[in-house]
Amino acid sequence: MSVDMTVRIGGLQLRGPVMAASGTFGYGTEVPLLERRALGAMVSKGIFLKPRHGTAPPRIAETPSGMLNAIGLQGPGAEALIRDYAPQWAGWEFPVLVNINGESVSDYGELAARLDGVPGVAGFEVNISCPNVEQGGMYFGNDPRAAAAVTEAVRRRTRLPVWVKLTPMVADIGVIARAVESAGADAVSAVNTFVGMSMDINAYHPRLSFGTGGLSGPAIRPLAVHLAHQAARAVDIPVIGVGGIMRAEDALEFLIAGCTAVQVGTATFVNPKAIADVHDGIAAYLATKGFASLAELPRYLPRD
Amino acid sequence: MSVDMTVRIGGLQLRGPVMAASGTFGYGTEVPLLERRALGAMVSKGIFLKPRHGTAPPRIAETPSGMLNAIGLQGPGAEALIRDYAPQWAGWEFPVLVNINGESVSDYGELAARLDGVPGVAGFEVNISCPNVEQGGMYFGNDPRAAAAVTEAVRRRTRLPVWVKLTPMVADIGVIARAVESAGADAVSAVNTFVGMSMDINAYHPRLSFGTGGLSGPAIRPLAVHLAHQAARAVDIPVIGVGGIMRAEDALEFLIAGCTAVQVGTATFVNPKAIADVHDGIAAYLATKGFASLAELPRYLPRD
Amino acid sequence: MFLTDARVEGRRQVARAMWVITLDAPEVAATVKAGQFVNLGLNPGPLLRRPFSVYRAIEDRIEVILQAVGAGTAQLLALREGDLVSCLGPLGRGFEIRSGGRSAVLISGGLGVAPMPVAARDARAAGLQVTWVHGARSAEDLCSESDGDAVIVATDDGSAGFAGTSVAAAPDADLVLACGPNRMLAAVAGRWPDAQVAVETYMGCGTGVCLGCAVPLKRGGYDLACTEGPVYRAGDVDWAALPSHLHYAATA
Amino acid sequence: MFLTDARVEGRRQVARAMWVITLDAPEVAATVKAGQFVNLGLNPGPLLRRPFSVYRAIEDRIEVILQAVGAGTAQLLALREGDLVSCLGPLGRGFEIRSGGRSAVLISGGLGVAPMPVAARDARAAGLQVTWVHGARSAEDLCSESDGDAVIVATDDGSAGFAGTSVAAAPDADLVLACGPNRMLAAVAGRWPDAQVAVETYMGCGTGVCLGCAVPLKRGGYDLACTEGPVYRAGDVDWAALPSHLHYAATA
Ligand SMILES: Cc1cc2nc3c(=O)[nH]c(=O)nc-3n(C[C@H](O)[C@H](O)[C@H](O)COP(=O)(O)OP(=O)(O)OC[C@H]3O[C@@H](n4cnc5c(N)ncnc54)[C@H](O)[C@@H]3O)c2cc1C
Ligand SMILES: Cc1cc2nc3c(=O)[nH]c(=O)nc-3n(C[C@H](O)[C@H](O)[C@H](O)COP(=O)(O)OP(=O)(O)OC[C@H]3O[C@@H](n4cnc5c(N)ncnc54)[C@H](O)[C@@H]3O)c2cc1C
Ligand SMILES: Cc1cc2nc3c(=O)[nH]c(=O)nc-3n(C[C@H](O)[C@H](O)[C@H](O)COP(=O)(O)O)c2cc1C
Ligand SMILES: Cc1cc2nc3c(=O)[nH]c(=O)nc-3n(C[C@H](O)[C@H](O)[C@H](O)COP(=O)(O)O)c2cc1C
Ligand code: FES
Ligand code: FES
Repeated sequence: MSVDMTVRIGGLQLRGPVMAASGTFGYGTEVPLLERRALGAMVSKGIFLKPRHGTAPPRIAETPSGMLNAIGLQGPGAEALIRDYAPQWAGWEFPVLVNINGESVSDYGELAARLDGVPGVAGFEVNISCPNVEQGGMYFGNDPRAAAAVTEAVRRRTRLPVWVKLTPMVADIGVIARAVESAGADAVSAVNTFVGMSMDINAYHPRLSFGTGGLSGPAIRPLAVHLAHQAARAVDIPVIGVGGIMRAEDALEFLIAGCTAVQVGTATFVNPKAIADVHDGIAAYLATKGFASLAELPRYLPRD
Repeated sequence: MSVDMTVRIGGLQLRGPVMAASGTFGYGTEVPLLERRALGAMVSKGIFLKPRHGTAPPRIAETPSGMLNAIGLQGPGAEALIRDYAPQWAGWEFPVLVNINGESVSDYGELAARLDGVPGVAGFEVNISCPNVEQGGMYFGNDPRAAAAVTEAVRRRTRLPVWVKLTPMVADIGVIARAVESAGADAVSAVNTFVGMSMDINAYHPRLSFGTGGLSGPAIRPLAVHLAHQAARAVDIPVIGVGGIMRAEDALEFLIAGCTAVQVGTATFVNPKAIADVHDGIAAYLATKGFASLAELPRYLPRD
Repeated sequence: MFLTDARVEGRRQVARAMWVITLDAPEVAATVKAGQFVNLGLNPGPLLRRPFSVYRAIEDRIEVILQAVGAGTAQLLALREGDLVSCLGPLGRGFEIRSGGRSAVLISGGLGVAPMPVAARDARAAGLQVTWVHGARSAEDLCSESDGDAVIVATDDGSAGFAGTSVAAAPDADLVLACGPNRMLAAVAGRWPDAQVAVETYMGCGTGVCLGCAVPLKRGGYDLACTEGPVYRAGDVDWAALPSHLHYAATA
Repeated sequence: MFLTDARVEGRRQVARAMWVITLDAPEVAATVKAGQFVNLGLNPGPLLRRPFSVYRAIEDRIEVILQAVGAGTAQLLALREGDLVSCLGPLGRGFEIRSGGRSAVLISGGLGVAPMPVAARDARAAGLQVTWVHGARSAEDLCSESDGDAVIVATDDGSAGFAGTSVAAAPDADLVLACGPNRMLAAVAGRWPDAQVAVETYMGCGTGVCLGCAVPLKRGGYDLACTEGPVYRAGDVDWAALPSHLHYAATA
């Protein structure tokens, strides 16, 4: 039995609910052994307007069922992206969204404007986990006003779908989700990595050169499911669940918790075929349960 | 070589830096195969003034390198604790602190007053991860004013050491740590469990009857190390590191990150001798490195 | 209670997808009572230990009967002779088998057969005449081993023995011991409130410190299955409030 | 690049605490070049794969040489014949061994011996005369195997061969290939900027998507060791900015 796996997310129709998470799939041209058929969409590695070298090594450290990373958004900047990658994306059979970053509200707006209309760019995922340099380094993502301001700045410069990637480092994710919804976001992705630290007990300082890093992988899954669920309860726009998905069963937790789609990140590092495995596993599960489409999957989404 | 493992924490002199974390060691009378010699201190299971049945099963769910729990602070209440447990504690060679809980500021104060002066009760660990029922269920722990009010209420009713157990579900743990320090806390424990959720994909609802649960275990260690470090940077009172410690190496991460002592929780479920193993492992590490005392261990604690 | 690294001594199949593994654990073997369990830990492997009834105790060895229902059980079944597994036990209060009365009936559903060989041994030692009733979904799911005096077989699909549940197939007796999915035990409670039943709950520690294994009681409040159970008087448990959909129950 | 479940075919000891394990991985064996690596994954086991140079490739099999430095390597060394390990590779750009020139010197420190047998094979095939210089802390830490034409041995403590580092013991040659702790490679860079050296970095994916394996370059910015390396022209790497205290380096 073939199951209808399509989903609609804020202006985009996807053939399946499983996407590649930003920063774990490069620009889609690097991944080995890729089974493209399974990709609902791809979110590019996060970029800034200008090229960035990223942080000094060590950039990653393994932890129980997880990893810390502090890549520092190494990337080629908008011009190189437009020149080298977007033309390739234009020919692909699934949409590619660009994960955009900035140190000020206007940075985000400018980047969106520069990429808007470029063939191959199907939409934006606005990463608000960056420090707001104008306001003393506080994160855009844990201040509802700053999060809304960034969303609005992007919204005003493009007609393409605008998704906002939420950070988990907040006291109440529902407040931020509602703020970006009001500011015009078409969807939210929940969540980005959690700030963590690991010490080198022989060197007496952090393992990562940057000190702290973002925790990803299965370790964070129960936290991410909860936050995605909280976001889904708070807003009417679709929520894309991210965090620790290794297998179809994990993705199904997010979908049942109220997410419309999911992103797979760290799993790709371990299993280059993770996205296809998750996609196929969801289809097989739905078939076993007798559902004709993903839309029929029961959701657990009590509203307050 | 015998290493001096003693530590001083807000009014208490401990023979070693490793304690039993609240809720993972019962009242100290249940733990099998216990090696008491290794215990620096014990924090009792959290209690309320009145007895509580706790939540319906299922109360726990395993996750990658972690577990969720929603026990609901099942406990016998203050009178039974005074009658059944405190007399036993009075004879033990390490201090026992009571983890106290309430639904209102006055609950905390009353409980402290009732337990103050009871032989066997060496101090309090104030758990501010409870919902503040008077103020509509917001947590005491993520509002600096509420956290300070609770601390003050306890401080006013006792001369015993008052430690405050911080919740990780905050945007900036340093703010809360400073608030309780100003309100008279002698130390802070960082951190309590992280709120998480796990879905039963066959039943389409959460695995735990309560819906959400607190995540503990090695999965949270990098997050807990970071939060304990942030707390240690923010205050001058001692910080007790908690979260995911399974082995001596893990405890050393917290100690190097600026903690004065550590608590071991979930590890005891897996290895009843975990506390002794951690204690002995720290001593062996210090000896190998040539340190005569724990106090000589280098700390990584840049101040802003 | 003992904590040892137990050597895997062997494995044999006893039903479709059901196996018995033998572990070298002398102290546990010497002290275990019917209905008690061990908590097995794997490293590398899942964080928490896994509880298993002791199926038999022979000289220095204990046996555990199991099915692969998830990662932990699959890993246990992949162990080879000579591998070590951390074993904590014996844990819990087992069946109370007193002399007095003439007959005992042992009722098991699926993997609920686990505590029965030791229970049969102890009941026989107490001078009781033992009848086993063992049920499963179909003939291939029945445990092929029995140390008992007489075995009545029941299958849901009627492919062997009595067509129906083991509870329905069981005769009355002075002592009724049962183990199986919680919903089967609820049926036992309906017929014999004084029966002793071994329930199952999720467990964090197996030793009474996590409070994770709550068993709701008719009189209100909760007991801990790992220390106050896993064996209960059937009539004492609030069956409606006890989850019946644990994995093991789901596949038994 | 191939992803296969490789069967463990054997294990042998080649130095104090140093072992070679043999894996059945036909596609990798057929295509691997000197200096390339495989990424091995264990389940149950640590989350991330572990990178290992291919030590030798014989018919359908590859060999990997390793020491237990942490959980992953300990688990790999505990595998038994017949166990499966997930193998992704070959990965990275290996040594560039061109005909032209007459002599090649292969310099290895400790486990840095790993890529040398294949490098020696390819260098010989390219008509070069091969000299190996292999160093370690002391005699017992020297790898006992060599497929090379001539081996110069060096030990830090002078317990065998030249007393000093393998770099100090090495003669000049037209082609210099080196592998070992990063601080040893920095010394190589000082003497032969054109040497090809295989660096080590922590790796998240091994395939170019996580950007975790940054190698700081003299010209500024970073390269990815897993796809643009792990072999670099020694003079191109900013050695001062490349961490030299990875576990492997610490124990080599
Ligand atoms: C007192 C007692 C005795 C038991 N005796 C046996 C026995 O003799 N033979 C046998 O095959 N099984 C027995 N079980 C069930 C057995 O413990 C589970 O099948 C096993 O824990 C599943 O682990 P897993 O990793 O394969 O499954 P997973 O589903 O991956 O486990 C996930 C988590 O759920 C827990 N869990 C899952 N199912 C159960 C369950 N049914 N009961 C308790 N915890 C569960 C696991 O311990 C783990 O923490 C017993 C359970 C209890 C409480
Ligand atoms: C290209 C390359 C080739 C290598 N070839 C070999 C080889 O042939 N033989 C050999 O014994 N070792 C080799 N190493 C090092 C080997 O990968 C590490 O020893 C191994 O990953 C340690 O894993 P662990 O779990 O035992 O240690 P842990 O310290 O527990 O590992 C923790 C984390 O750190 C990483 N890590 C630790 N040490 C290293 C290291 N030195 N390099 C990279 N990552 C590390 C692990 O991958 C893991 O993510 C190579 C490394 C690289 C990058
Ligand atoms: C190495 C790495 C780089 C990442 N880079 C980005 C990024 O550039 N932009 C972004 O929004 N998220 C980034 N993320 C976060 C992931 O997209 C994802 O939200 C997170 O890893 C949790 O999902 P996972 O557990 O499936 O990996 C990165 C994650 C990792 C591990
Ligand atoms: C089953 C369980 C019960 C707990 N009960 C309490 C409690 O009553 N009061 C409290 O402050 N913390 C409680 N905690 C939190 C622990 O004390 C500790 O902060 C947390 O588990 C993180 O440490 P760990 O990873 O070492 O377990 C409980 C944790 C668990 C797992
Ligand atoms: S399993 Fe922990 S108290 Fe029973
Ligand atoms: S290891 Fe991931 S990019 Fe190199």
